[in-house]
Amino acid sequence: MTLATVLIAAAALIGIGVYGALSQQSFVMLMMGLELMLNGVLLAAIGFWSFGMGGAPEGQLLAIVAMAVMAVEMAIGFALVVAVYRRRQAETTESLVTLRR
Amino acid sequence: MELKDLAFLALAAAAAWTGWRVFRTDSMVRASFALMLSFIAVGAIMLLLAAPYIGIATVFMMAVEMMVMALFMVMFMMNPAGLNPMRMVHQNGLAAAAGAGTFAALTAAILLSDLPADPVDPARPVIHDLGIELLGKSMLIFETAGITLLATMVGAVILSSRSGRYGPADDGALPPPLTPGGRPAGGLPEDGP
Amino acid sequence: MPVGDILPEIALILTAVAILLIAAFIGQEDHWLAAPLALAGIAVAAALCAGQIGRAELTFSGVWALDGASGWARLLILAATAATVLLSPGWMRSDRRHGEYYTVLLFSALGAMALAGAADLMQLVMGVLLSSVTGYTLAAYHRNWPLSVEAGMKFFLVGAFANALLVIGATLLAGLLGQTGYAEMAPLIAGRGSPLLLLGLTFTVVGIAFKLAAVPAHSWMPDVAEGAPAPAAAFLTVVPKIGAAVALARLVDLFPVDSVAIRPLVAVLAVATMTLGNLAAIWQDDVRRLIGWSSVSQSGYALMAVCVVGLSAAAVPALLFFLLGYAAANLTAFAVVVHLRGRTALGDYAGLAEARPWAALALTLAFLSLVGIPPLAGFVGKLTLFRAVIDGGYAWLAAVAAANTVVSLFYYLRVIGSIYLRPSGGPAMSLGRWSAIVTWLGPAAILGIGLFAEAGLAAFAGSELLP
Amino acid sequence: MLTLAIFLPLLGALALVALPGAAEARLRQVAVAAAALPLLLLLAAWWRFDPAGPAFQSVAEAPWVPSLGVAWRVGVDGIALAVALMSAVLFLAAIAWPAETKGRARQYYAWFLFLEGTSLGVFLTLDLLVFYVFFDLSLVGMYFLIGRWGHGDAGRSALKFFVYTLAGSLAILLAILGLVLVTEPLTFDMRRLIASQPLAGLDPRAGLVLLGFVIGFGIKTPLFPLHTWLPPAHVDAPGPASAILAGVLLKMGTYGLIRLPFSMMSETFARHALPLAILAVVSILWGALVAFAQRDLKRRIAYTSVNHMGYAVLGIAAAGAAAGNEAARQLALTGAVVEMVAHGLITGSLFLIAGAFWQRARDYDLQAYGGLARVAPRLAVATILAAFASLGLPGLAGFVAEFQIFAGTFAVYPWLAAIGILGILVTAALFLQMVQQLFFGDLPARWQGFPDLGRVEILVLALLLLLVVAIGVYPAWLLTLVEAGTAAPAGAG
Amino acid sequence: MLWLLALVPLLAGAVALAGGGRSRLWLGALAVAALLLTLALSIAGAAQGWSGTLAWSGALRLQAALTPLSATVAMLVPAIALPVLAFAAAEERRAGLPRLVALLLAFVGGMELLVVADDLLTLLIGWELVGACSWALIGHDWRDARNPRSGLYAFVTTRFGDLGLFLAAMATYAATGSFAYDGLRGLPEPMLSVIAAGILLSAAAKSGQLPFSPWLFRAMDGPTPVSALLHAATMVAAGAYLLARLQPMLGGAGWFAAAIIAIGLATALAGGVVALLQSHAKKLLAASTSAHFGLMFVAVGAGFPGIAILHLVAHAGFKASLFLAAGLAGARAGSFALYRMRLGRALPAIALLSAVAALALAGIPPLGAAWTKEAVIAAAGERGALLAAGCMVAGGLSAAYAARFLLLAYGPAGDAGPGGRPAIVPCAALGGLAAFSLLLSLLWLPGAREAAARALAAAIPPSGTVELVASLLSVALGVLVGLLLARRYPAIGLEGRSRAAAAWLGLPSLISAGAVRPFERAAGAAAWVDDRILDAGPRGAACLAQGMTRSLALLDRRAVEGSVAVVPAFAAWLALLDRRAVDGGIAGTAAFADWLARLGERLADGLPEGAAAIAGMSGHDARRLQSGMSHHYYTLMAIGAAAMAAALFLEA
Repeated sequence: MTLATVLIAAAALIGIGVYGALSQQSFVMLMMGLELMLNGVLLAAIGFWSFGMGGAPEGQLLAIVAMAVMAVEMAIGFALVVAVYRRRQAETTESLVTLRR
Repeated sequence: MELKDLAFLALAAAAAWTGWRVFRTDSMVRASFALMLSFIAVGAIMLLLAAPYIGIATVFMMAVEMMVMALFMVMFMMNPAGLNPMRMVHQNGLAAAAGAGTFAALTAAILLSDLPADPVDPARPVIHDLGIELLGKSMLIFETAGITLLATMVGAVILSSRSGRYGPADDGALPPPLTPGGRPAGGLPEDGP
Repeated sequence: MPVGDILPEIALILTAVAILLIAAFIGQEDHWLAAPLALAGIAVAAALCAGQIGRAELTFSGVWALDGASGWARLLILAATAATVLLSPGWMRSDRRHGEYYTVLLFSALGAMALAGAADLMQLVMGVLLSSVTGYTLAAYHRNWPLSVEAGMKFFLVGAFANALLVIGATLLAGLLGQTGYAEMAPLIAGRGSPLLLLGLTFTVVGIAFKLAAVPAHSWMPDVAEGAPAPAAAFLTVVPKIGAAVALARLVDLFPVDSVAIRPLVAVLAVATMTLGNLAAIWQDDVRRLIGWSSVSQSGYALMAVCVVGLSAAAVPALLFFLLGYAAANLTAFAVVVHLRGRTALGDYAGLAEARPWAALALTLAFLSLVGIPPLAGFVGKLTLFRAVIDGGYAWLAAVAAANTVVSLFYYLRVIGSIYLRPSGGPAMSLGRWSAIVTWLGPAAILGIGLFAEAGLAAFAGSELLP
Repeated sequence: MLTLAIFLPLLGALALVALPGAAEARLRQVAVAAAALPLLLLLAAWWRFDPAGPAFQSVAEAPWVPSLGVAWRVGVDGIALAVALMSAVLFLAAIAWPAETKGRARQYYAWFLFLEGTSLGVFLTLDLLVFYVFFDLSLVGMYFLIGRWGHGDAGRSALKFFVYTLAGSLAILLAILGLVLVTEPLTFDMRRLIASQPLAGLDPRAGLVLLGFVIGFGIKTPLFPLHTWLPPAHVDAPGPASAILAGVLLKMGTYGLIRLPFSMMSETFARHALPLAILAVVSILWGALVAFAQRDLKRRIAYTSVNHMGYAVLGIAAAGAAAGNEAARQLALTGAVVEMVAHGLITGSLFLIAGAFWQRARDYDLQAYGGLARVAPRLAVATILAAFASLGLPGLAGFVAEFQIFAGTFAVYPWLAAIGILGILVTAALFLQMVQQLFFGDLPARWQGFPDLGRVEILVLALLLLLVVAIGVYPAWLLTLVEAGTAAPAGAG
Repeated sequence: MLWLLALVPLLAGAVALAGGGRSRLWLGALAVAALLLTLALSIAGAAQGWSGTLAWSGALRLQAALTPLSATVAMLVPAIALPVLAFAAAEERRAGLPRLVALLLAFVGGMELLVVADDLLTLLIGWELVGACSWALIGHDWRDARNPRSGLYAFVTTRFGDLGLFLAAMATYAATGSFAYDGLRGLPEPMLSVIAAGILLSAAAKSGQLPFSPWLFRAMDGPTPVSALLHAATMVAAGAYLLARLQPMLGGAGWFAAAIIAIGLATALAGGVVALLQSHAKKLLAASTSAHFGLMFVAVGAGFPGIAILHLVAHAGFKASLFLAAGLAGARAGSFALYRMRLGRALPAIALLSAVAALALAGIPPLGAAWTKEAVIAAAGERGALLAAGCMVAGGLSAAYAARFLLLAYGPAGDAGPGGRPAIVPCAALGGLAAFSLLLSLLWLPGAREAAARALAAAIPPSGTVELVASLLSVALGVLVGLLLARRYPAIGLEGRSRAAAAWLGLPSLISAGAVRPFERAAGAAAWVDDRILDAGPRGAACLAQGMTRSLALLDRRAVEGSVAVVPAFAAWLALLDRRAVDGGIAGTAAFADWLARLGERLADGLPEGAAAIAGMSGHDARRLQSGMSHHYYTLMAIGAAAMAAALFLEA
């Protein structure tokens, strides 16, 4: 268990997240991809903290910031999904294409 | 190889695998549970990495969040229980390439870079440190995060809550009409692209 | 903790919360009272902020920068927010959640201010987050209007991805350098940078580019301009950009000229952004969308100044002045749109000079200022930009920008030509007194900033970026 | 005083906008008065002008943007005063011309006065940035004049005019910055820039800056092959606007060439003068030949502007290269300036005449006309006089200019001068053919009622053509003034 | 003071125009008074040695001065213009008469300016003014579109020559720093050659020399007084005058004299042939003008500018009266077709007066014109016998067409039209001019001759008896040919190839010189045959010739017809070539201009329009990026981030 391995694991999570974000049609599934990316960030932040920062608390704080981002984005995201679904009956990116060009 | 390493490898593999499963199931509920498992695995790794507070916070937070998400599916989505097989993807190849590319690029960069080596002292009171940091040096960040959460709550309520104090909250949420009594300007979906 | 250093922000928070509470208790038809309240709060904040001008220090343990750039940028943000507030009461009148709108608006302004003052990666992330999350809300505020919710959703999708990237980038940077405060990071950055650092930097830049509506995360801007409530669109095309531009400048300033090639990268981004924005705007038949694309291109111009930060002492003042001119012009343009009840199809603007001569003049002045016709505000902005980039050794960038300006004139003139050269399409209703104020103030500001540029230039002259 | 000359028309424009509901005739009176005042002021400046005195006179200065070294600086040398006087005269004529205002007389005259203020500003200022400001503003004024009061595809022509010439002015802006940014401390003061020659010896940069200037002013002038915005703009513009466009706005190109690169970077200019001269000769021939092929009255006149401005640029280029031959240098430069004045008056009259045709018949097609001398003898006389002046007949203003240009150029570039005079021949043919087609031969039945020039029109044309004759017969009064500006060796000091 | 010479007629012209529709008498009186004043001024100026300077600027100084040569011409111009203007005021159509008189006066003024000029700038001003006046005068009757078109043709042709003057002026300034004639002395090559070439070009164009001659024909579309003035004392005279004036300065260029002579001789011969075949009364005279100015060129080229000026004076006298006579005849006959005239019985007085002029044209002693022509031949003889012979042939041709003109226009035959006395003014005008011609007969007297030479400061070439006799013989021969042609082929030049031949040349001088010489030989052969057989007086000779053997007659007819049929075929080809060359030049220029206007302009416009189109298309493409699909935006961001990272790596 070294910093590199931890980071590679995080990279794997980020990669999977990117795949999900780009490939999912449904907003919710897409957001899961984003969550997964942030999951990787959490792991990377703690990895850095644990192996590279001499335990400086900024590393943990970084993870908390990432968590806050995750929470905030998900909360507002779900609210938007609700609003969009209510007004447009749309739940995939393809069904929301009035604004274009 | 120590036990710790083995545990890390197993947990990392579990996190990745469950993460992958998120996009390979037919049901959103299952997907959200898979995501939760991935988070729990990461939380466990954090514990291994001597970050108990963050790890546990992650586990709890994600558990709650995924519950909400699952509930959400049930409430709103068309395939609540995952009873019918469904898979909704687009540009799958490109997305896979992008994911793989991201992973490859990050991995290569990790392997090619000089990574810092300054491990945390096991004796260090890490949770105490975090508390001091949060309310001391990084208080402004913490405060900003607090405001952000407040704003998020307000925003989420505004956007999702259907009923207001004065009846249906969305009714008047429209641009003013171009001429009184008319329709607001702008092309609508039903007008076609 | 030096709470006094964030008094303007505190004033805003208090006003926002007060509005939230008041809105919960008064009748919906009285919600417009929140607007004067918000204006009062902004005025107080601005006064406090003006008191901070002239300071040059990092407070809150290096998290918060109080320097010329942040001071002026935050004042500018407050002024732009005030203009938006003035535009809103008429527009939002029918909304059941009219009052809360101002709360969100103020929080969003706060986010932009946080961006402008952020001297720490984590504060940067939080600023982006606050600004974004309120931005989504504002964009989707017309919950019953299909375009608005769509704009909000798209804004959110792009934003969420960009924020994820930003967090990745910030984590990589902070992890590799072991620090999150700019002041502590600066001495550690030297040489060419490791691959992981470059990746982190890339992701961070993409994250800020999203707030700036710069390539490659520009896609939300036209959608928001078209779909969001028009006052919110006015706000979102201007205010976050101010904060983000200063934030990016601060980040670029961290990197010494001879280290990572971030300045050429920003230059390329500038070119791509202004070109894409201009080209896409050419054939727009929807005026709000056209302004949206033009905002993208204006972000490109702003990036020109960011590109030469550290190379030319004129860069930061040029950036500030450009943003000032841009804010005045873009807000005026949107003010006219709002004042004309959101009229947006190009055909609807035909012959407007007959029906609404003053609004037509205001829109024309705004567009001409965006082109950079002297002696309007935009001209002085572009002049200082050109001067800075030529001074910084990026003369080619100025040439590209000039070529882009020519292209931009084309689509602005399509609108102006429609207004003045086409037969009138009949009378045009206006929204009311609130928005009228801005259509009067806007042109005055555009002209005044241009004619009395000396005041602005002298004020911005010494602005530096900390650390 | 010069400041007042710039601002009076601008104030007049504001007053017109504010003047509610006045009758069209009254509005025109106000506009004419507002246009006459600057002319009087400039005449006073001329009165006070001492040809033997310092280069720039009637100087006034007020700080504007000190942090950029920009100030409100006005002042004139012989060149500027001559061109400004011509502009003021032409504006007076164009405003007095009874034009069709399409029911928007207020805006029409306001825009004209606005354009007058900005145009005079270009010629009278001594600050590079203020120069640019007015240079650009003139585009705006002309855009609206063409677009709103033009005919045909006016919107598109106005658009092309604006976009094309803005491209040019941006090139100028970049060049100005390239020129000015090396000064320490930063200054946009023309006098200091002329004295210090900031880019002397900085070659690649100086070359690029010069290129920017040449492109920018070349578009404005217009120089082949950057001239294609001109014909549509002219054809679709109302007559008086065309007159101003050709008479005043084009002069900004040549005036700028003289004032900026020629004076402020004379060394670089001299080194690269030959390509410019070649381009000018190409413009001369191209403009003449293409004009010859036009069947459209206004297009034909428009292309002769390309030809005539080619003469002016040729003179400037030759003067720039004529190091050591002071006599030839001055002769060529004086010729170029006189060409600017002469072309302004002559082509201004021609475009006013073309406007008269449009107002009467809604047609520019030469083939549609004939025998008009029968019904409109006064129009015929004015046209013939203007045409002869334009083709360079001695005794009229064009000759004085062209002769000096060629005589001066020959000493520097004999071959170019020899080729260039062919333009004189072609213009002769094309103008006489035009006159013949319009006025001689049989009168088509539908023009039996073609009205001759009205009283005001005659007065206006008489004023312009009288000046043309006066310059042609005894140009000493003008040459004394111009030579005061061209005498000082460029870049002395 | 000297400026008055030009100013008086110009101002008088302005007065005439401003006076508007006053009576003929008023106009005539004004013109006569102005011209008399001018004449008086010119005499006074010559006597007092007036000069004038007008400074436009430091570099541009207009200068006027009189040399003996120019004083002569300065006096000649108003003297000739006087009867012509009187004629015009009395005879021309009422409509537009003030304009005509005014323009004629301006014409004189321009010519006077040109004559008194002492520098190239002043010269150029006068030169172009004269050209512009000629445009307006030729197109005087503008209701017929043909006339202004002819004016255009004339103006453009002569302006092409003016370019030479521009060139000369420019070169003079470049070489000397001023435009004064004085500076031309002793200039080094190659500037001298440039100047000389420019001067020669403009002089040749103005004087209707090859290859510019055709414009003189087109100029015939103007009213009669215009033709008279244009050919006699103004415009055309300017070319020869200029060469004579500047010959002393420019002689240093070695090729100069030879070029003048070549052009002059070629024009003299070709013009003679054309005149001989021409059936249009005024065009016949026009071609003869070219020919006679060719002779003057020869004289200048031979080094005797004074002789050229003398011939110019003599020519002015008879040519003006011939034109007026032709105009009267044309007015009477309703057309200028020679074969319809024969007005000798109808207008006996005019016929008599024009006979004087025609004899002068023919060069028959003791008229002064004969002496000046012989002097030209003598001058040519100084350069070589062959040249003199050429001039003699030209003289013979001149005699031939003079005879033909006189016989056809005012011959006694034909039915006497309705009688009636011609008006007094034309008679007086013609009489005055005839008197002038007769007065010049004094030149045969050595004393007068010497006095004239002294006055002109000119040398008189020694004249040999052999030459004189040969020349007179050729004149006689010419007269005979002319009479024969007039009798037997009155309609020559009306149709077929002879018409084409009579319609002129224009062509490049070398070709035309080479083309006209064989023609000349053939015509000479024909004349020789006739001469052998017929040596009686005109009428008897004609009768005798008719009574000669058929074979001789056949031979004669063959010869004449052959010359008329074969040579004109060549001439027709030349005419075609000419039309191709000149008209083709114009058409080609027009076509080129059209091409420029279309393709060229499209190319030039392609720069901005193409850029705009590309921007516009890119605009469509750029918008396509904004597909409305959020996942595309994600892709965009991913690609953008990847590209940025790659860029950073590459840079690192």
